[in-house]
Amino acid sequence: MKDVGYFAPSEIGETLKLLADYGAQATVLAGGTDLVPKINCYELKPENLLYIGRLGLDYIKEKDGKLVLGAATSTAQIAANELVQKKATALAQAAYRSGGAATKTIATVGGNVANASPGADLACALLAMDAEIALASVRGTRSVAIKDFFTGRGETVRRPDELLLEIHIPIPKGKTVFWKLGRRKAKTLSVANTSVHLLMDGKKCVEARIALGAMAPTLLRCTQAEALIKGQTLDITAAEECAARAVADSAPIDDQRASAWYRKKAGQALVVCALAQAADINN
Amino acid sequence: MKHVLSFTLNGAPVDALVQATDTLLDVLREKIGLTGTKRGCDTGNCGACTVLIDNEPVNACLTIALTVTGKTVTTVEGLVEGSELHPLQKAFHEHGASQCGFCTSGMLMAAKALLDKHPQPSRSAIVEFMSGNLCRCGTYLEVIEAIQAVAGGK
Amino acid sequence: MKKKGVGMSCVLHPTGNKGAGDPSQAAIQLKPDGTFTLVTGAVDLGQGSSTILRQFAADELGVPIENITVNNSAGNAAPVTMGSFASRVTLIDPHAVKLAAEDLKAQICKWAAAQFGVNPDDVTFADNKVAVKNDPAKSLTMAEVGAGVFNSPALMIGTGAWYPAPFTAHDPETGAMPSVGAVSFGACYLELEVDTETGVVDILKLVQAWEVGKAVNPLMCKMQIGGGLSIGLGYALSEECWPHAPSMDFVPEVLGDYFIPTFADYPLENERAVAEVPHPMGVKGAKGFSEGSSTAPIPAIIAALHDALGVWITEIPVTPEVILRALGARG
Amino acid sequence: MTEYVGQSMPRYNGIGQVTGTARYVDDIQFPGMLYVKVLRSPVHKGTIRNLDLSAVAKTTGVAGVLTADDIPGQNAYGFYGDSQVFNPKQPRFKGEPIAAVVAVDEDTAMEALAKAKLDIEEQTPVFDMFEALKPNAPLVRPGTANNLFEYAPGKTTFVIKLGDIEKGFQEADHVIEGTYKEGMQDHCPMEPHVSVARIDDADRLEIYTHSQCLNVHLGFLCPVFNLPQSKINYIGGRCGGGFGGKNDIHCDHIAGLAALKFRKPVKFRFTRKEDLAYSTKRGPWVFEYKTGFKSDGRIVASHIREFHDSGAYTGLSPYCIEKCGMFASGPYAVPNILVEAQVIYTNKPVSSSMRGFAVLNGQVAMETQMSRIAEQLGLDPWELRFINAWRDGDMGASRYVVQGAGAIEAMRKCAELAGIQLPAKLMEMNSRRR
Repeated sequence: MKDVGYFAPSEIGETLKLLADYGAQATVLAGGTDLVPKINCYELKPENLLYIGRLGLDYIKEKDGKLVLGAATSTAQIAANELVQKKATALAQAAYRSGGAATKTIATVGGNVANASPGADLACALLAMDAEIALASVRGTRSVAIKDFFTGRGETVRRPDELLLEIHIPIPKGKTVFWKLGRRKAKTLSVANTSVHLLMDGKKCVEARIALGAMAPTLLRCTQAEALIKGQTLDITAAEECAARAVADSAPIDDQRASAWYRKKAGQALVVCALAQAADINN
Repeated sequence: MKHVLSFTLNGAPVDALVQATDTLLDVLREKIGLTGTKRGCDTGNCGACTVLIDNEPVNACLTIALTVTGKTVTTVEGLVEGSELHPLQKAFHEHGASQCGFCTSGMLMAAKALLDKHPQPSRSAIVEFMSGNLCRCGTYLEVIEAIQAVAGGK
Repeated sequence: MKKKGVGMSCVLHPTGNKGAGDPSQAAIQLKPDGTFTLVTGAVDLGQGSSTILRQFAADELGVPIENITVNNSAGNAAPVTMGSFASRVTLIDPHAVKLAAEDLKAQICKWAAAQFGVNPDDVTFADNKVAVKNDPAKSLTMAEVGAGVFNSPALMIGTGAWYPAPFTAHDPETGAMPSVGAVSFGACYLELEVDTETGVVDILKLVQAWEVGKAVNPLMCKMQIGGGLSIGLGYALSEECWPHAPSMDFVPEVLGDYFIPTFADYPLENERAVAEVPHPMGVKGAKGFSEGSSTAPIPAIIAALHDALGVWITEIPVTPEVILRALGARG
Repeated sequence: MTEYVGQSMPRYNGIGQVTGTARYVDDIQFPGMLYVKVLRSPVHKGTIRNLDLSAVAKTTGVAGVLTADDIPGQNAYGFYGDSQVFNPKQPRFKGEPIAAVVAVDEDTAMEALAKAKLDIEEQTPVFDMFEALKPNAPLVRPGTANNLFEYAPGKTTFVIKLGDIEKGFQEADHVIEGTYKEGMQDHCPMEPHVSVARIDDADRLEIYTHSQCLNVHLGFLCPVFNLPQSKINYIGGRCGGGFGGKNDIHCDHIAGLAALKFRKPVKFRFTRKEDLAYSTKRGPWVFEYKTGFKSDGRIVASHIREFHDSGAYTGLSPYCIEKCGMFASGPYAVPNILVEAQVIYTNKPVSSSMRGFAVLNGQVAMETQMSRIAEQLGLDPWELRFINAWRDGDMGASRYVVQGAGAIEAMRKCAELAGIQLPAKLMEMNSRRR
C-alpha cells in the first residue's frame, strides 16, 4: 500500500510523543498477528505504523507481590517462563495453547489485550487474576483493572494517544487454571475459553474468580457465579451449579465456528472442568 | 513512501526498498526473489511461510518487513551448507515427509527451530511445536518420523 | 464424561475413469550418451506419478534407473494423458510407458542388428546393453548405442499409448456400463474417545490397509494411506464450507475458520499396510487407490461413535454440536 | 537386473521440495508483469442493471479492464460446457467473476476495483437442495424450467438397475432404511489457485498452470481464446496440492485473456479467501438408502436415491452421481440394485471433483447401513463384510464383472495390523471364490 508512514522509536518518551502527535493516525504494531492479516486482506489501511519492538518492553519481573510483564512480551516467552508457570499458571497455560509455534513467537500479551477479542486466551487468564493494565501517554500514566478495560468487541478504554506499557498481575494466592475449547486440537481460535482462580481452605472455597471468553461481546467476569461458591464447600454439584450460573450470564453468538446453543453447552462443561481442576475435585 | 530495509539473509547482508505495509514474505519472494518460502494464506494460519528471525520460527506473512531491520533471517534456501543438505532436508526426502512440497519449506524451518531448542523432543513435543504448520497432503506422520530420525542422530 | 468406542469399515475406490476410453500416452527418447528421457503428460500432484512411472520405465528397459530422467512439463511437446485424477495414473500410464519402452527396444535392436549383420531377433537388449545371442563378444554398451545411433544418423523415440477399452456410455435404460477401470479395496479399524459434554472426539488409534494390486513404491503407498486422513478426518469431524446449522449465512472465509486436521488431530497411534492381489488390467498387477484412503475412516468413525454413544449419527461432518444434538435428541 | 517396481524410493522430483528450488506457478515472475484482480458478485443471486468501469480503467497504474466482451471465443468452458469466464448479466453465486482489472500490482488493482460502479438488483437465492426442488423456488439457471439437471428433455433422474429390486425386497428377511446428509468440503490445498500467462517469442499464448489435467484444460481453453493448440504453450506438471480442485479452471482463462489483450506477462492468483469461498467444492449430498438382507447377513436388495447439490453450475455433478451410483452398494455382491439419482442446482459455489469423487460419499452411507445391519442381526461387523464381499466374477451395479477382487484381503491385513484375531471361518475365505 502506497504512502504509509513507519516509525520505529527506541525510546518510550519518543513513542509517547508520536502517539500524542498522530493519535488514531498511528497504528501501534508489536507482533502484528491480529493487525497484519487485516492489512494483507485489504480490510485495514493504516496511515502510519508505530513499531514498538525496539523499546525493550519484553520482560517478566516479580515486584511487590506482583508479576510485571512488558506489553511486548511474546506468548512464547510467557509459556516458557518458570516464574509465570509457578505463580500465574493459568497465563502460562493460555499462552501455551494459544496458537502455533511461529505465531507464539511474535504475538504479544499487550497485543492480545489491546485487540480486545472476546475470545482472547491470554486476556481471559489475566481477567481471572484481576490483572491491571498500565497505560502511558505524554499526559502521564494510569492503571486500569482489566475487568474495566474492555468496552466492546475490539474496543477498550485506551485512548488513541496512550501506549499499553505493562501488565501487572497480583500474584494469586490460590490456584489458577485455564481451559480452552476450539474446533480442532491445535491452531484454533477459542469457541469457548475459561480461566478460574480458587483459594481453597480444605473443601471450602475462600476466594473465587471466574472468567469466561467467546461467550459475549467482551470477556466476562462471572461475579454471580463466584458469589454462589464463595464461603461454601465446593463439590462437583456445587461446581455444576456455579457453571450453569456463569453460562446463564453469558450472551454467546452464532458464527462460523459454533452456534450460541453449543457455546452455552460446551462453555458450561468447560467451567465445571476448570473448577474441578482448580479445587482438586476428581469427578 | 518507500523505506530502505537492511538485514542479514541466510548469512549475507541485503538491502531492499519497501513500503511500510510490505511483509517479509512479500520482500523475500517478490523483491529479493527467494521463492522457497511459500504464500499459503497471508493470515498466519497455514505456516507455509515459516522462516527464522534470530533463530526463532516466525510467520513471514505476519511480519512487517521493516521490523526485521538489523535482524538475521534464515529461509529454507539457507539450510544447505555448501553442497551438503541439512540433516532435516535429507531426512524429509528419505522418509517421504514431502508430497506436493508446498508446505515443506515451512515445515523444515519449524523443525529446525524445534531441534535447536529441544535436541531430543518427545513425539507429543514434536506434535505440539509443529501443529502450526498445516499440510493438506497429510505428511504429518512422515514429518514426525523424519524429525525423530534426525533427533535420534540416525 | 469420556466414552470409548471402536469401529471398522470396508470400502472400495475405482481406479481409472468409468466407461473406459481413458487414454495415456508416453514417450522414451534415447540420448546420444545412452541415457533416456521419459516424457509423460501425467501431472505430479505430490502423489508421485513421475517417480513410479520412472520405476516402470527402468524395469521395462532393463537399465539403471539413474539413467532415466523424467520430463512431465514439456508443454506443447508433452504426450497427452487424461489427467491426474480418478486414481487412474498407476493403472493406466504404466501401460503407455511399457509400450514406449518395447517400441524403443525394438528400434534399437533393429539398428544393432544392422551393425552386427544379424537378424533383429538375434539381438538381445538387457542389462543396459545390446548383444548378439550366443555370441556375447558382439555387444555394445548403451553409451556406444547412443553415440552410434546419433551418428548413423537416427533419432529413436519409443512411443506408447493405451486405454483399457474403447469408451462406452451408460445404457439409457439400465445405466449399464460394463467397462470400468479396476477397483481397489480398503479397510479401516479405529478406536476413539468422545466427551459427552463437549462433543469433542479424539482418534486414539487408526489402522488402515489397502489392497493395491501391486505396491509399486511401498513408501509412497504408505504416504498416500496416511495422507488421505487429512481429507477423511476433516470431512468426518470438522470441515464445513456451508454449514446448515446454526444457519446458512455463516460461510468460513478465513483459513483459521476452516478446520482441516493439524498434527495434533492425527491419530496418536497409526498403522498402515498394503495387501496385494495383482489385477489383470494393471502392469505387474498395479492399481491406483489413494483417493480411497480419505473414504475409509469416515464410516469407521460413525460406527465407533455408535459403539461409544449408542446413537447412529447420519450426517457429516460430525461436529461437536452434531454429537451434542444427537445425544440431546436421545434424551 | 534389479527390479525397481516394488521398491521404496524417495520422490524423483523431491530434492527441489526440501531445498526450496522446486518452482511452483506463483514463484514465476517476469519483468514488467501485471497483476489481475477480479470484480466478484457481492450477492448470491442478482441481475446486473449497469456496470461502469470507466473510473477503474482510468486509475494510474491500471493497464485496463477485462469483461466478457474481451473473450475472443466463447464465454463457456467446463466438463458440461456451462461455466462462464465472466458472468456479465445474472450472477448465480456470491463471488462469481463479473469482470477484472489488470494493473502494475495487486494493491493498485484493488484500489481501482473499489471505483467500479456496479448497479445490481439482489434477488432471493436458494441454498438448500430441497427448497430448490419446490415449484416456486428461485431459478438458479436463467431461462430454465426448474433447478434439475436434464439428461434429456424431461429426464432428470439417472437410473441404474440390476436384477429385480421388488423381488429382492420380497426375499429379504429384514430391511433397514437410512437418510444420510453429507456436507460441502473444500480441497484447501496449501497452494491457492494461480496462473501466469504471457505472449512468447513465437507469438503463442504461454500459460504456466497447476492444472491436474493439462490436455482436458487445453481442450476447454482453445474455444475460449479461439486459438488452436498450436498457438498455446500450456506448461504444467507440478502443483502444490490438487485433490480435484485443480481439475477445474479457476485462473488460466482470465490470465490468458489478460495476456492476449495487453500483450504483457500477467499473474492472476486467488487470495485464500477467494480459494476457500468461491472455488469449486465437493458438493453436498443427501442419500436415502433402503437395504434388504437375510437373517444370515446376505444383502439381497439395495435401493439408493441420491440427491447431489451441484451449486450454481454443472461442474462434474452428473458424472459424480453416475460414478457414485455404480459403486454405492459397496464392495459387496448385491443381486438386486436400483439407483435413482438427481443433480440439483443452488446459488452456491460449483460442485466438482474432490478426492474420493462421489464414490466416497456413497461408501460412507453404505458402510453405515452395513454397521446398522450388523448391530440389528447381532453379527460381528467383520463377518457381515466377509460374507458379502465381492469374489471374482461377481457383478457390480452397472454390470461390470469384478476382476482381482480384494476386499477380504484388505480386511484381513487391517485386522492383522489392528491385532484382531478373526475367527477361522473368515480366515479361510478369500476373494477368488465364495
